[in-house]
Amino acid sequence: MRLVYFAAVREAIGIAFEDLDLPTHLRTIEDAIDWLAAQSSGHALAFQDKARLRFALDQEMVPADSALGDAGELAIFPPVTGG
Amino acid sequence: MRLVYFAAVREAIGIAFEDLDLPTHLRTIEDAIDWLAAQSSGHALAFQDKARLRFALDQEMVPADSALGDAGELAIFPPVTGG
Amino acid sequence: MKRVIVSSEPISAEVALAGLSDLGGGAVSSFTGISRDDGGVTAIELEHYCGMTEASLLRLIDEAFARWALLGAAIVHRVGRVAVGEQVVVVGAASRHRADALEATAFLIDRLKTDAPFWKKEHYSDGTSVWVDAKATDNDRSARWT
Amino acid sequence: MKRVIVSSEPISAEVALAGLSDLGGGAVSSFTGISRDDGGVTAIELEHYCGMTEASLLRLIDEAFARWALLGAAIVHRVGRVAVGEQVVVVGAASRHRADALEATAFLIDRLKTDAPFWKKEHYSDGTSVWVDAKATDNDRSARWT
Repeated sequence: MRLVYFAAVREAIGIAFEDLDLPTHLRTIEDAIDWLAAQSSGHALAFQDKARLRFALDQEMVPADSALGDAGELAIFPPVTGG
Repeated sequence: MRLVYFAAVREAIGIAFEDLDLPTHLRTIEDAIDWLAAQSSGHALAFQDKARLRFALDQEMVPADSALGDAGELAIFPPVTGG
Repeated sequence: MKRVIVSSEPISAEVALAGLSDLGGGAVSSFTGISRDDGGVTAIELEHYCGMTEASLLRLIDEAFARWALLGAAIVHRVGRVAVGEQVVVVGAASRHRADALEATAFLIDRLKTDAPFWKKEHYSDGTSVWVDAKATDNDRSARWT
Repeated sequence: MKRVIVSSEPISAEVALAGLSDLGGGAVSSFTGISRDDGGVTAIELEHYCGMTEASLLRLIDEAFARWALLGAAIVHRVGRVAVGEQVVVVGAASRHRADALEATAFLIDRLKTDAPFWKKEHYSDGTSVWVDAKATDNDRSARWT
């Protein structure tokens, strides 16, 4: 799956995206976040305040308890601040 | 007092304004309208539907029961339709 | 910045709103009213109460400044004969935050429709013309702000 | 007419709104957001989710068309580095009657603030920079439309 990061999340992790094989037992976005947080100190820092994370699965905004299903792209970012 | 007319009221009366000495017993705008309606068939036509008349005393919109006081200019017109 | 213009020449939103973007605020909102081709209308004619018009428009702007945190506001209104497709009115407001500009813009056009001394006549392709009736919906929208 | 533009070059309200006045409607409403000089900000930087951005803006326009009787709508959003005083976003809507254009304009900017994938960083004169926090008031305003 392609993981895409934006804004402060991208800066904390240090990369804009990465392609990872997530363990198949991860069911929801929350599961994926917990697993990703253990991958590096950057990921841990980026995901430490889970209430401030927002998500898009295949470019659709979805809540944290959404199932990953067979999505190809998970984006993780802070609340948007455009306009 | 200067009487000023606009739009359909002006067209019915046939003039844009006139300077008249109103009888001193006329107290309110309504009194003045009733008196003016008797001055000509044009005035009668212009003022026949009193519910559709609006007024400004010295260029301030006011209700029909307002006292004429010592105002110098009474404008009589249909509801406004700008914009 | 407060701008009121009553013009018998064609008006332009660009000119009407010029400067509102440069007041240090983050928000500029505007509304433009355009003469419509309704059922054979070829032109409209706008009569106004010269003298009272500018004062009543400026009062609307003053009231908007009292109700919202505005940096600037403008009302530009056309009078006389206006061809279909031409701009009849432009209102605009500038503020630091968008809620003020958006609400002030709606206020200015809603209240202008019921409070400013303009009267509109429609001219038709068959040579006839008729004074436009005031709309109940305009009174309803204006009353929201009182 | 539906127009969505995401631009790394300076944008202009005139260009963003071009054509909205010529759709036969009587009403064009717009909102322009401008980069503000807040406490030493010299520029902002807008990151976005390329690919999702355009789709999410077009979806907002589609939703506005479903809710109001619109003849046209436009959203033009700047990305990349934006100097203080430059336009960040322009939204506009055209309709026959003014309520539709006014409400659709407020809807488009309110929902854009919470639904479109843009992130804003402020750069200060001392060389530091900070990501802007989302505002609770933006969530409140956006929730009015759901």
